[in-house]
Amino acid sequence: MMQKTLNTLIIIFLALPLAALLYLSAVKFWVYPDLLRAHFSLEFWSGLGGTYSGLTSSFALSLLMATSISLTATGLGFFFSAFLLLVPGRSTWLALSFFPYLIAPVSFGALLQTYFVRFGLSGSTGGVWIAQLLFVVPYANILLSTFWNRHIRQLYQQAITLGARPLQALSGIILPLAKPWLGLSLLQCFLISWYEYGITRLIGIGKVQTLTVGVMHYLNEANPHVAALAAILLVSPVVLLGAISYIVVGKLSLQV
Amino acid sequence: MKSQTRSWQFAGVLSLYLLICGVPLLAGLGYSLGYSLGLTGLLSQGFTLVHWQTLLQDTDAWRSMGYSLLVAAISMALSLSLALGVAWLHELRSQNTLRRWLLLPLAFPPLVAGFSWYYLLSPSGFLSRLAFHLGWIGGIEAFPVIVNDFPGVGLVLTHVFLVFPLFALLFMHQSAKVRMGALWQVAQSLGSKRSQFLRRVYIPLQLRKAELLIRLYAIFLIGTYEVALLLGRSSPRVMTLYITDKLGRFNLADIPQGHAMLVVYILLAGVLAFGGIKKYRIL
Amino acid sequence: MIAVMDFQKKYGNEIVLDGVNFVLEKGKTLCVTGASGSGKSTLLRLLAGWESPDAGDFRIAGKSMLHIPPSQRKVVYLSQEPLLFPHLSVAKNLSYGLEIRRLPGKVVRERVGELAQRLGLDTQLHKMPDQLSGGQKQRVSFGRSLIIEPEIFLLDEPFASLDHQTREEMQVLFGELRLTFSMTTIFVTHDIKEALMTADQLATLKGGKLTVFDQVQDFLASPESGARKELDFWTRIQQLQQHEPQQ
Amino acid sequence: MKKWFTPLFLLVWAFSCSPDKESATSSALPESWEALEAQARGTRLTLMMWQGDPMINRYMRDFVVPAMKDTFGIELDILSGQGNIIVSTLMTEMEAGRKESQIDAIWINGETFYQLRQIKGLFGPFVDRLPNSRLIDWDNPFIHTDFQQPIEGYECPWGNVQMAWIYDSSRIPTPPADLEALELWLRANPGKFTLSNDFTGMTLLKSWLIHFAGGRDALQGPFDESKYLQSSQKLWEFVNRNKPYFWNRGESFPASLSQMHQLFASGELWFTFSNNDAEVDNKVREGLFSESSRAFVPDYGSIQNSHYLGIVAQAPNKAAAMVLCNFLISPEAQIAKLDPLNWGDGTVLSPDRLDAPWREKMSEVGERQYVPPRSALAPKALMEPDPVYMIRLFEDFRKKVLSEQ
Repeated sequence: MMQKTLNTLIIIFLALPLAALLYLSAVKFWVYPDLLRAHFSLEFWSGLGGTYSGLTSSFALSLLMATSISLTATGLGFFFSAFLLLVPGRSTWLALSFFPYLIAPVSFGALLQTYFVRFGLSGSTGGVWIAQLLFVVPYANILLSTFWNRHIRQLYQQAITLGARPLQALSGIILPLAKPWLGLSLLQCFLISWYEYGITRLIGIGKVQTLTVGVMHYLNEANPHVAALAAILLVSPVVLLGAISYIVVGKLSLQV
Repeated sequence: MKSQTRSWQFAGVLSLYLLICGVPLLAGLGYSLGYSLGLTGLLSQGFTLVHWQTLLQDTDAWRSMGYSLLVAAISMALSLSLALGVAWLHELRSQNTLRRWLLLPLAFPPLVAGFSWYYLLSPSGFLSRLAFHLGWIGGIEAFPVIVNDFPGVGLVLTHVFLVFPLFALLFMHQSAKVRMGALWQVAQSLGSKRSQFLRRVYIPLQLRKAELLIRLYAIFLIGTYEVALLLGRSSPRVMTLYITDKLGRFNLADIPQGHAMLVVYILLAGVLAFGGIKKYRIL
Repeated sequence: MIAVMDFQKKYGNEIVLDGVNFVLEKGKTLCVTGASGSGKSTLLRLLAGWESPDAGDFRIAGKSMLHIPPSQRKVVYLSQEPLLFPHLSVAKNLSYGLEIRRLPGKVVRERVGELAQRLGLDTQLHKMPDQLSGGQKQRVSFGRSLIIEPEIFLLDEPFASLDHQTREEMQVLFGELRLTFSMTTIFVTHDIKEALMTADQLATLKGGKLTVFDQVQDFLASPESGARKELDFWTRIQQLQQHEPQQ
Repeated sequence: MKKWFTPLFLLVWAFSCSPDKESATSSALPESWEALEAQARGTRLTLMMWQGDPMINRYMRDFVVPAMKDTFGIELDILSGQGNIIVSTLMTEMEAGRKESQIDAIWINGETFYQLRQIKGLFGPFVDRLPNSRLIDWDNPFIHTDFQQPIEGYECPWGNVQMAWIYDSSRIPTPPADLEALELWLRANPGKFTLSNDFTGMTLLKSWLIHFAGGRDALQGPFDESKYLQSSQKLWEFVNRNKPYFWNRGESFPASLSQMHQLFASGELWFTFSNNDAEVDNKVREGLFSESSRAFVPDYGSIQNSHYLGIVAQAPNKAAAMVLCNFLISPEAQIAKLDPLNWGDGTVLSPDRLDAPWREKMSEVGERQYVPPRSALAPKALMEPDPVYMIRLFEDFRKKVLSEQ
């Protein structure tokens, strides 16, 4: 009984923010103490095709950015994490990879900004892409390092000893075994890029309008309803992706 | 011959790794350090320690550092306690509905979490309106101020929302892995009471296994930016806000000081992450 | 015939192998004994091609193997754990070596079926590795290597992780297999009894030097091999039993 | 690790300290205006401006951007960024030794102008070259001087506004006209008043500072330390004395004006502010403020100032930036902007200098509904003091008000 109450309370706690966003995106003239009897309106939602079509294109840009970053970072991270296995003093090198993720993105962006400006990379989608990659690859590297261990290395060697070429051993043995890790890395890298605000704002100087930049824009315009709409756009694919990965990746997603 | 090409390849990959995972950070750190020492920057006049001296004497800076640490510590302590409790209660029978809900906050970037909690907790927000309609309060004034407040209730709550579910899931997973239920049975047969088991086995075991992740998330919370921007107080403010204020606000003369604080912040994160890290051979 | 000539290997300042020489006829088994850390595994790693010796040569049928990559040496290394590919079924594990060589499906199926029968695995083919017992896993591991007909097998304490009974079964099985398939094997173990049961030729590795014994008697008599002690032990047990009063 | 770090660090260091400090080669601009317009045709132009107001954004998006494209063949991109972001972006570029900026034109005033002049970030003088600049009301001190600084052709006046208080007339029939009345009002209505910890809040504090310094012209001229210390002491006493009756007991202050507007809209605050006296009209029309909202200016006055357009020294497309400035001060654009339905921003043009048809059009622009007419507010207009006052107020507000528990 007590546990049931506790469960309910926790679920309410977890669900409240999403409920608040949905509500805010569907009302206008929101004066205290309106709650159930408010001016409900789908004006903002229907605006996605017109007035707020900027959000739709931001959504597309974010999606493209996050997907390509996630694929590239996972690929590089997999390569680096495998490579580091061969390097003496592995943990020291790996430690370097912890930093970008430890530091708040705004601060990381502030550190990088001057170099991006110098190399003419600021204010462009490509520049933001590279900056995000510098932030995401180390993370993928750390995550995928948990995959590599003595046993995996032995399995690889076993395949080689049976006559597999390195690429065959990689595709036939290592990749299938790494699938859960790769899936998790793809998901996490996608999320980091998808959520990213600080770096994109600083390196993109506002020219690169990802969805987070859009949310901030409407927050600054003092329009909580459109900001809530943008926030829902920001959350929705992740909820979907989460649901999918829950089914596909299963319990492994809880390991990191 | 062959081993020579190999070692070149080796060096090449290592350089690429460094170029992506090391150089940007160190380059940025070097730049900030140089800026704070007056070696670079449009208004710099050559090497000086004056900006560091100003920073050291700036009580505002130290308060903001203390505040960041405090908020992170409180948020972390609450999240961990809640997660430990939830994982303990759910160890015996697996609760799939709850697990699924626990994944939901992972879909919230800090910006969105801060935004929604602001509208839930502010005096004119959802909870206040609900309380009004339930007749618990007579109006806005009677609702306690828990956003932009001093103890940072809203700020901490949002952090708990972001961090606690992850640890709850982790602890459940760890429980299953070490077969906590079996351990508890053994302990009972040895005459252990529940509280003794919790104190001597369950909590230390869980925390020790999660230590690295706890450190990382604590540092993540120290670096909180968007949530603090929306729900924090203007004074004391968290470190990242102190830095961004100094780097890009009205007094150009303050910029080197912002860079100095940035250096302090990064060193702090490094020390907190790797202080005594030698134990973690899992790396 | 395989020949190892003057193998040298150092790690830093530590000399692990200091001029190792031996010759092994085709179809024979050489058992190398030695304390742990004596360099037995290093020797196998050099032969498998994971590492290169600092000096010396390794030849199969007169041809040097040193510059041939591990995947093309036809030297199979089997370690203590069976190292089955956890995501592949028993059948797929068995056929792995053939499939990467792109043999026609029909040939692969035939040879897997035949081998599985001889190994007593024909009812297990559809299972995943984690559903097998320790002994069955070893069988699959052997079968997976046998199927590619390697020039030489390197066995690194293959039965050390098995329980007593399975271990004996496997020793017997190995004895059969090496005769039926006329496997050329280098077998590393620290267990004297196992060595005596499985070997055609015995050697012991100590201080980086390999001593090969042509006769079993020499091996047993040598203080180097450690067999002396083992024999003494059993002699003493026998004596004890003889001295016990009859009931 | 250490072995690696030191050389790497030094390398990076050496690299980071050597921006090539070549002076920006300002590509020669043609002499005649026609040639300039021809040069600008078919190019892209980047304007960075504050985008915190949907009405302003709409004016830019629906009126300015299409006009620039159709009339002048210029593709205008607008980036979001207020003064401090503009300054830090340009500074970073200059520190990195970039010869070409990412930004061409900027929307600035006051302390941003001051800072950009300090770092030589502005192109100019260019205003005299704009054909429409002859229409500007150059006699108006609120236009030709920006925070006590003569603009000297380095920024082009764009609009002129006066700060106003916004209140709900259904809740407050007569708003407090002076500071004494405000003190009484605060005690009667605790928790309903605050100011934002941003540009707007500081502008309010400036008007109070002028009041405590002796009113109206007391802070004219360059920054005066002793005057500042005296008057600010009174100011902080006043603020701290009344702070307990502020919103949230003065323990925290909203970070931005948009947050203030939100709090006002939801009824949590009974006052909000605007740097643009006409903003209340916009906000009512947007459905954010109730129709009983009104704007007023207290007796001791409020700051009136102008906002300007600047061209970045390293701007790659100065020609198009000048075409943009010239267009934005054209009667057509200024009248469109003056309309409360569009933006409601005060014009910088002098009606006397306009041709009759335009003059007539300007007088026909719809009147503001919820604000007294400009002419009624103008007598209470205060000049902006030197920008250093603003910078000091920001610092001291943090030290003397925010940090005091």
